[in-house]
Amino acid sequence: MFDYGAYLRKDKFPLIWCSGCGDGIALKAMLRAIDRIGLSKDEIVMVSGIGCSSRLPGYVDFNTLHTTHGRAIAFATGVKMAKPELTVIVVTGDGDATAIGGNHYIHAARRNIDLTVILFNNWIYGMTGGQVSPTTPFGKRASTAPYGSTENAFNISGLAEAAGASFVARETVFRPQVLDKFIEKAIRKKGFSVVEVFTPCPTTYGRRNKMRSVIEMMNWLKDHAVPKSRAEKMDPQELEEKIITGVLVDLDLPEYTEEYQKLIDRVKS
Amino acid sequence: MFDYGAYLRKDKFPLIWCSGCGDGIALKAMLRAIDRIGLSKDEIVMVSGIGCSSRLPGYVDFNTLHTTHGRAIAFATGVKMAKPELTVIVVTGDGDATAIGGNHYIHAARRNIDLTVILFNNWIYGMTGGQVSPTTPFGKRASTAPYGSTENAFNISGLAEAAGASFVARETVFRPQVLDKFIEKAIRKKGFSVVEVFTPCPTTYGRRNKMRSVIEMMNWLKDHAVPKSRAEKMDPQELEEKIITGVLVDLDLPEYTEEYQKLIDRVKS
Amino acid sequence: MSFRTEIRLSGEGGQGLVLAGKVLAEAAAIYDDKNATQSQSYGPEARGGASRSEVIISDDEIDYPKAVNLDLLLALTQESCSRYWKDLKDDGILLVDSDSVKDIPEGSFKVFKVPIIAIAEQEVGKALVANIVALGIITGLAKVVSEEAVEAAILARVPKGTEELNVKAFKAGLQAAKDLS
Amino acid sequence: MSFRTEIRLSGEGGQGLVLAGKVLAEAAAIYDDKNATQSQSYGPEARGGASRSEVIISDDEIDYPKAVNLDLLLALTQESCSRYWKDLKDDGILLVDSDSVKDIPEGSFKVFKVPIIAIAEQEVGKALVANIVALGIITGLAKVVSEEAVEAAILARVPKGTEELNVKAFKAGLQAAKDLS
Amino acid sequence: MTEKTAKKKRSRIVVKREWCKNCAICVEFCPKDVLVMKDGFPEVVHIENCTLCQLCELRCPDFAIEVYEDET
Amino acid sequence: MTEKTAKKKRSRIVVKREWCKNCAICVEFCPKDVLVMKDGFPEVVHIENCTLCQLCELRCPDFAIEVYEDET
Amino acid sequence: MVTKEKNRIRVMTGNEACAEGALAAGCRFFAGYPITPSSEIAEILSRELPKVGGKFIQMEDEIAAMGAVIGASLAGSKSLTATSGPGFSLKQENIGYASMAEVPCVIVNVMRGGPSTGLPTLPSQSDVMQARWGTHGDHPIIALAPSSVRESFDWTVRAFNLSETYRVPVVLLLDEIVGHTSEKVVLPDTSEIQIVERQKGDPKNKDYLPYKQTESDIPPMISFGEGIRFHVTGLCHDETGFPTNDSQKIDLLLRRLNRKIERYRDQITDNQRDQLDDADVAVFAYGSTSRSARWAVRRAREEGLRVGLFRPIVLWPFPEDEVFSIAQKVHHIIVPEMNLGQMAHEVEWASRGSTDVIRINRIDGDPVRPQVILEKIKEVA
Amino acid sequence: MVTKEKNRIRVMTGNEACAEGALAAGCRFFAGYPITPSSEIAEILSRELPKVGGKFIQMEDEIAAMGAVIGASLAGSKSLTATSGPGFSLKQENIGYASMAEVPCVIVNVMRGGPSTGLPTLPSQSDVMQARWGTHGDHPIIALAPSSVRESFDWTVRAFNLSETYRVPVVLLLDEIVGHTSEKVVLPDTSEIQIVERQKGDPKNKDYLPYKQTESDIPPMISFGEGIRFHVTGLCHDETGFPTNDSQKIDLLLRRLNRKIERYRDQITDNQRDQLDDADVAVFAYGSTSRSARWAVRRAREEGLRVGLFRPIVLWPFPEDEVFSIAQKVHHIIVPEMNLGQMAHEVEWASRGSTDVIRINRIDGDPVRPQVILEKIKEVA
Ligand SMILES: Cc1ncc(C[n+]2csc(CCOP(=O)(O)OP(=O)(O)O)c2C)c(N)n1
Ligand SMILES: Cc1ncc(C[n+]2csc(CCOP(=O)(O)OP(=O)(O)O)c2C)c(N)n1
Ligand code: SF4
Ligand code: SF4
Ligand code: SF4
Ligand code: SF4
Repeated sequence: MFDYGAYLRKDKFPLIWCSGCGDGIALKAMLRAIDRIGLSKDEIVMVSGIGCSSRLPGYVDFNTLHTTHGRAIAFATGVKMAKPELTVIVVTGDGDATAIGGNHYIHAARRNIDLTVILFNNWIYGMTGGQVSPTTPFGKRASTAPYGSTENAFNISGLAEAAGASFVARETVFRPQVLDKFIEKAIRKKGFSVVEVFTPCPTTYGRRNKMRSVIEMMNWLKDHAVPKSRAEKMDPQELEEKIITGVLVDLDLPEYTEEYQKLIDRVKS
Repeated sequence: MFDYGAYLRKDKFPLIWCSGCGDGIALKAMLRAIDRIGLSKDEIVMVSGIGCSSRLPGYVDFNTLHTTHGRAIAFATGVKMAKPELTVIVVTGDGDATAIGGNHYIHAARRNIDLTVILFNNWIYGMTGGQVSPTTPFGKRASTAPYGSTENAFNISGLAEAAGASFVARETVFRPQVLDKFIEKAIRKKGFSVVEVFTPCPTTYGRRNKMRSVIEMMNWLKDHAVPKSRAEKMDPQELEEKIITGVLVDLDLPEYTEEYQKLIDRVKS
Repeated sequence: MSFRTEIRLSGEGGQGLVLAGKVLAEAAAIYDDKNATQSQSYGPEARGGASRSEVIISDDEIDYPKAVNLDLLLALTQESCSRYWKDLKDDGILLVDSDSVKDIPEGSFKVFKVPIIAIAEQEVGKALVANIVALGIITGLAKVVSEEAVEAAILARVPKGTEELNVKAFKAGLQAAKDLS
Repeated sequence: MSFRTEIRLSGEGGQGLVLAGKVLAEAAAIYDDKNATQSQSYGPEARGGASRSEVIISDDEIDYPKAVNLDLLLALTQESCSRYWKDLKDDGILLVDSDSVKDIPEGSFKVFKVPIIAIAEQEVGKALVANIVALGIITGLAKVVSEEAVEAAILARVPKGTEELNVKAFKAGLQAAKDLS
Repeated sequence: MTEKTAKKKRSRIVVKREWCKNCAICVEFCPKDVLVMKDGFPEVVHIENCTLCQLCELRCPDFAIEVYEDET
Repeated sequence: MTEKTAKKKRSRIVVKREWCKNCAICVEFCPKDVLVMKDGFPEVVHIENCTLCQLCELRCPDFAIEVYEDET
Repeated sequence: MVTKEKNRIRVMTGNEACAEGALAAGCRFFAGYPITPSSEIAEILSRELPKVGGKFIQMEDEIAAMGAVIGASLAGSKSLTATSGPGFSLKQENIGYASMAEVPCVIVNVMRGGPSTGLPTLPSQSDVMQARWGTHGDHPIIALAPSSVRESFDWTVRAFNLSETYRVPVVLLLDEIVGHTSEKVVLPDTSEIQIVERQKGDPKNKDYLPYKQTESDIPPMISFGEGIRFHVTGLCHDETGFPTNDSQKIDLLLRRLNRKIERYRDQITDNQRDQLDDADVAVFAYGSTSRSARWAVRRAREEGLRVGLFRPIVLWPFPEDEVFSIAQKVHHIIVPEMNLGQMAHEVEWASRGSTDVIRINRIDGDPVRPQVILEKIKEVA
Repeated sequence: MVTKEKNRIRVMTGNEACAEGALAAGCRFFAGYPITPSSEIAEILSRELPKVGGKFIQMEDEIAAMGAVIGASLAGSKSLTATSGPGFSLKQENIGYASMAEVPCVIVNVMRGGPSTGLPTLPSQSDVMQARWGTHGDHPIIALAPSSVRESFDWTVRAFNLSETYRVPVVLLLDEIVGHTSEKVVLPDTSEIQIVERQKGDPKNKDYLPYKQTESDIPPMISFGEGIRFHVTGLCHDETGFPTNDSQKIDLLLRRLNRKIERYRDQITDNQRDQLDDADVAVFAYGSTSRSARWAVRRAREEGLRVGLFRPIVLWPFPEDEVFSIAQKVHHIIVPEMNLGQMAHEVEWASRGSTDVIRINRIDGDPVRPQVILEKIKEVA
């Protein structure tokens, strides 16, 4: 048994999340990844915005910073700039990171600053009760899309790639044993890294979209996840509604705080 | 001679822009495009943010809306939703659209709302005196990057593509006769369209970056623009510092206000 | 002072207490022509964990819409009972689900223990309608809203196709109340 | 009241008037140990179009740092002259570039017409240093700052390698001032 | 195990009822049907089938089920 | 013009000094060196070489130069 | 919401009433971003607007929502947004734009506990000063604070009317209690609802000036696409709408912007006076707190104490004359608020030292209890 | 900037002095977004910070800048941002966060004309109320208004000192005149500059509580990475820093936040009194307007009029006792401002009707002229 306890603030348990909410599965994967890397708890700063998923840092025994909605990456940028020796991990939701926080997301990717973003994509705003998100698929229902969404959804991994991220991976909580490997890689990567985690919100998304139980949602994730290698051989039609998983981007690029340190060294001498 | 006068507010002339600023060249291209499409002046709403380029709407005899910094696309979204029959054109700078306004830019692209964005990319914040922009190339100087920028630049056309735009084209003001064709196509496109126009700012960018005159800058544009078709045959190294021009994206996708109208029709009946 | 009744329905998220509160308020306000307010706890509480729905019924305008002095407290869980009983009036009514609430607080209020959830499950056939069973008991015990009003309000609120089930649950509750007196 | 001199340097963007104003203020403040302020118009004006730089020199603390009653106005363009001459004191000095300003306003102030830009071009060899030529003339005419101070301030301000050129321009201005009197 | 003489590993599964939220994920996705839901909580019914794959534990969102490997 | 009898087109170039900002773009990029800068403004010196390509006009940022085609 | 035969007796929340009020007022555009405790307003309008041909859009953030609302209003739609504290902070820059460019629109802020993320699900009244001073620059504002579900309906309609009449952004301050409490309400018949449309300019008038210094101080509007083309900017501008640096024109503009609220103060202001005539003690209360105050005042009267209630529904412009005249007559003004005394400060200001102002402040997410006010009344009466 | 042998006599602008003051105070992190008339502060720091191992970053917008500043401060760096009106509006949400989470940081607002884009290159003082009330929720704030270049230096240092001492965001309000006018200044010698560091908690103390209700009301800080791990949130929290819904704990927190400014008011407040002792008329002025006022007061004295000047440098907390005591003695208080009377309102409030408050308001981008104040003095003296 992996000893999660060593990383938890157990007095805050049980978790605030709903029964069947997948966020806890991803949390556990993250802890296994951190443990494997062997980071000390003191050198980790975990930063989040506002949302169900953004409540995560409250449960883990790191330096934790629960900021304002959408701004986790901006706060994290300040932390990382001030103390580049710290490992800064951002935990955020699809709304937090790509609706109100979309700009910080693409700019941090552009700068390629060494942050790891664990992005909990549940297709919806959980915390506020199920409003439409930039990742809600076209036609799906939400409390502010009662007739089905008329908007296209973001491919948020693709966005990070286009903006300049060095590492992007995607996985679902149905495969926690793969997820932790991706998170490990993301944290190890020097540069801006994103792991997009698909996670079910039975309460505000499932119910509205004919997936009555979390079991149905987990099965949906199981059936719709397609590893990248397989997806490359499929045609666009087959890929509709599918989630392409795997490491999507893995590049070695100059990292921002290192570049800035070079500047300091240059200017000081 | 093309009769620009029919579209101008001549009493506001001469233009506020510096000698050699390329913005006026793009303005003219835009007027030729509009004229060719045959739009009436009453049905055009031109929306801008804040910046040198965003002063453009003041010179043209359309319905013109000079908003707050970075928010032109958000205001334009409201105009277009309220009156989809109007042609809404956004004029904006690289700072306005992709620094402070980056989020609205990607979200409008995602929604594929029928706006045309003419994005004046001069690699710098002109209006405020030459601060670094998200498009300032790595290593180039700006008033807030006195030692050369330590940040990577956005590929802002690529960003629009990844976010979901239906039409993206790129050109420099050195080729006004091509530029107006791209703008024409962009306006005709039903959906979110972007024309990224590279334009020299001799005052705040050129001077700091060893291009002492606008002539040098125009020559630089001439020498560094590579049409897409040619670029496809070049290797990445050759393409460094190059501007790939041409129509980069041209897709037919469901447009947001039309989808919303369908929803209305469905719900009303 | 005019007649004012404060009722709190408590239990856990998913037990339908917000709906029950709304029905009670609507019964009073629309069908019985009284004044009524209803409010509930929001936030994480409202999904899982403790849940609370308050109804105030009055002949007069309701100035202060929060319950502070309860005439009736329904507790479907031990946690909610322990948390809220202190707000009960001296002569108030504490109604608990007898299978869930074992530790009954002491006080001058009247206590009614009813296997509400079991009734829903066994007599009506669906644990989910425990909230409506409870409504029936409350209607019978508190006598602030008429049976007809509550039934009408239930019919107006519940999803099409479930009317019969819900009326059955309501009647089962009414009966349980009668059995108590 | 104490001695206070208000000087406005006007012309168009690119003529280096902001720099000239700074030099004048620094000459007074750092090398002549007086008080001085300098300010300029910002915004679109500052790049192309009319441009304006103001210097106030005083023995005392300077409370109000804007010029309202000019002791001296330098106008390198017709536009700036027409726009600002009204702010001149009755006994003030109007210094214009004689090639650019043809339409000289009437008033009780003294007017000096000097081909400042031409001097820079012909005598010094670079039109760009017209601002420094003007500084020389102003130093000679207004006599609020010492020649040494202005020269020192110029040397401290101008880019390395252009010192000689600028000193030459300054001297040419001083000479022009002498020729006027 | 290819070798028959290999030490037998025994599983022990612990459910933490205070934290369990009764979602049934552990039960549904156990590849060997080791568990069933009983009174809202997972209950071990076929421990002998457990392969120690730990999937129930990995997928429990609430840190409420733990799989231990006891050596015999 | 392949046909020698084709009507000759004559160019006329107009500079609007009030709007011109003296950038010299029109002059520098005229493919036929029709223009030169004089006193800060473009001046037509070889109108006979003008091919009516209109590039000077197209590239003038300030609406300050206009190319007209006069038929002879 | 359940409705009887006569569709007008309903049990609904303040948020629901606000959404219905907006529809009744002719609102045809909503742009917003969800936030507790305001989200129901968006949710209802996402369902109802398309039914009447209106448009709903959930924007990427509150800044964008405010921008879209201004754009839609300029294109001719009555427009609304709804938010709570954090979102209200984000909207401030564009609220200033609406003020400067004189674009009618309504901003609902359902107040929750602050500062910062604070108490997302609990009530407060701590944004009342922000409603006045939240954006940079000197600017006029109208802010309204209904205290019941029925008032939420009525004052949403009125917010639109004021906004369209004076070409200003109007802030409607609900609080979590008003927003989230279901209450019996009898809605007015459509025929009873007075709806005001913006004064339109004549699209055929070629001399139309979008920011004309008219006698009324309120320039008539033309929407985009109606045939007169003009310029709108957040820079200081002259009557034509184009930017100016001319200090006289700037002064004219900015003073007119302020004057157009100041001079119509009497038409805008609204408040309820209860048993003040012979009172020795006045309670000044607004929003949901005024309900506690009303109870306390009535109880105190029953006990023979000479107490009255002054309840401003329009908080801004502040009813300074009314408060001053009350201050002349009473010995004490008690100001209960769910904040640290924001309006009490204004009451003190308006009283000019002529009476004793007593604060009751609750900031922990619980409403001010009626008994607490009653006790204070008894203490001083 | 040109410097003599003794590097301390300089001609520099208020913006330059502010940047130098920040460096002197130990500021090692700046995040900003350019905006006229504040951009020079960023420009200088982009050049100077790396020289001392500090960090400069231009963020994508003002919201991000404010967020980064808070993050860097929590990681242990003294942090600064600088902006003007529109950016100040955007920063408000995160300023509230800094207030709630008690994160020291300094926000410079070089005021320009508003509302909205307004007058980007011209001065105003119209954000002084926004500095107090710009973010949602009830919150304490310290705001300072230097009036000269030397003061810009000194008060930037002091802004950091106050911010670190009380764990609060401090707003430094320059105006375009102070920010952009070059002026002779003699900078203090490094040895004369008093620098305050935040009170640090002991990283070995395992009972450390990041939000402890200490006797001083100011909990000692530990930075991220120093060995004690804790939680920071913008939600209402208890002493441990974790969110709470317990109304008692909420009350304790929010009242302490306000009290820690209120009780140290005497240590924070600062103002200059000039010839007030025998005055019949007082002029209340701050920022660059106080320079005009000083001229007018001196002139009036020369003419034998009994006039004095009260110049608050700390605007918030407002010097209410000082103003009240002046109001007892003088017949008139003249308040010249580059806005429509924002501080005059507070002066009226603090005077409680005991004197006549006369407003002089200039809002067209021109400063209040000294003569105008002198004339008003003559009129009433
Ligand atoms: C400025 C601001 N706007 C809105 C909100 C309300 N809000 C809180 S969480 C949230 C969305 C959460 O969605 P997501 O990020 O997808 O996370 P989830 O809850 O689904 O995990 C919103 C809109 C807020 N707190 N602050
Ligand atoms: C909220 C806000 N922040 C900052 C500014 C200042 N500002 C005005 S224009 C501008 C940048 C302009 O750059 P760009 O968009 O690239 O346009 P350009 O001037 O180069 O055409 C900035 C930062 C502002 N007006 N408002
Ligand atoms: S609302 Fe959804 S996302 Fe939030 S805790 Fe519940 S299941 Fe998880
Ligand atoms: S500053 Fe640059 S962008 Fe602005 S007008 Fe001048 S040349 Fe054009
Ligand atoms: S997965 Fe966890 S929370 Fe869900 S039923 Fe199993 S043990 Fe309980
Ligand atoms: S391109 Fe236009 S502005 Fe430039 S020199 Fe030629 S005519 Fe003048």
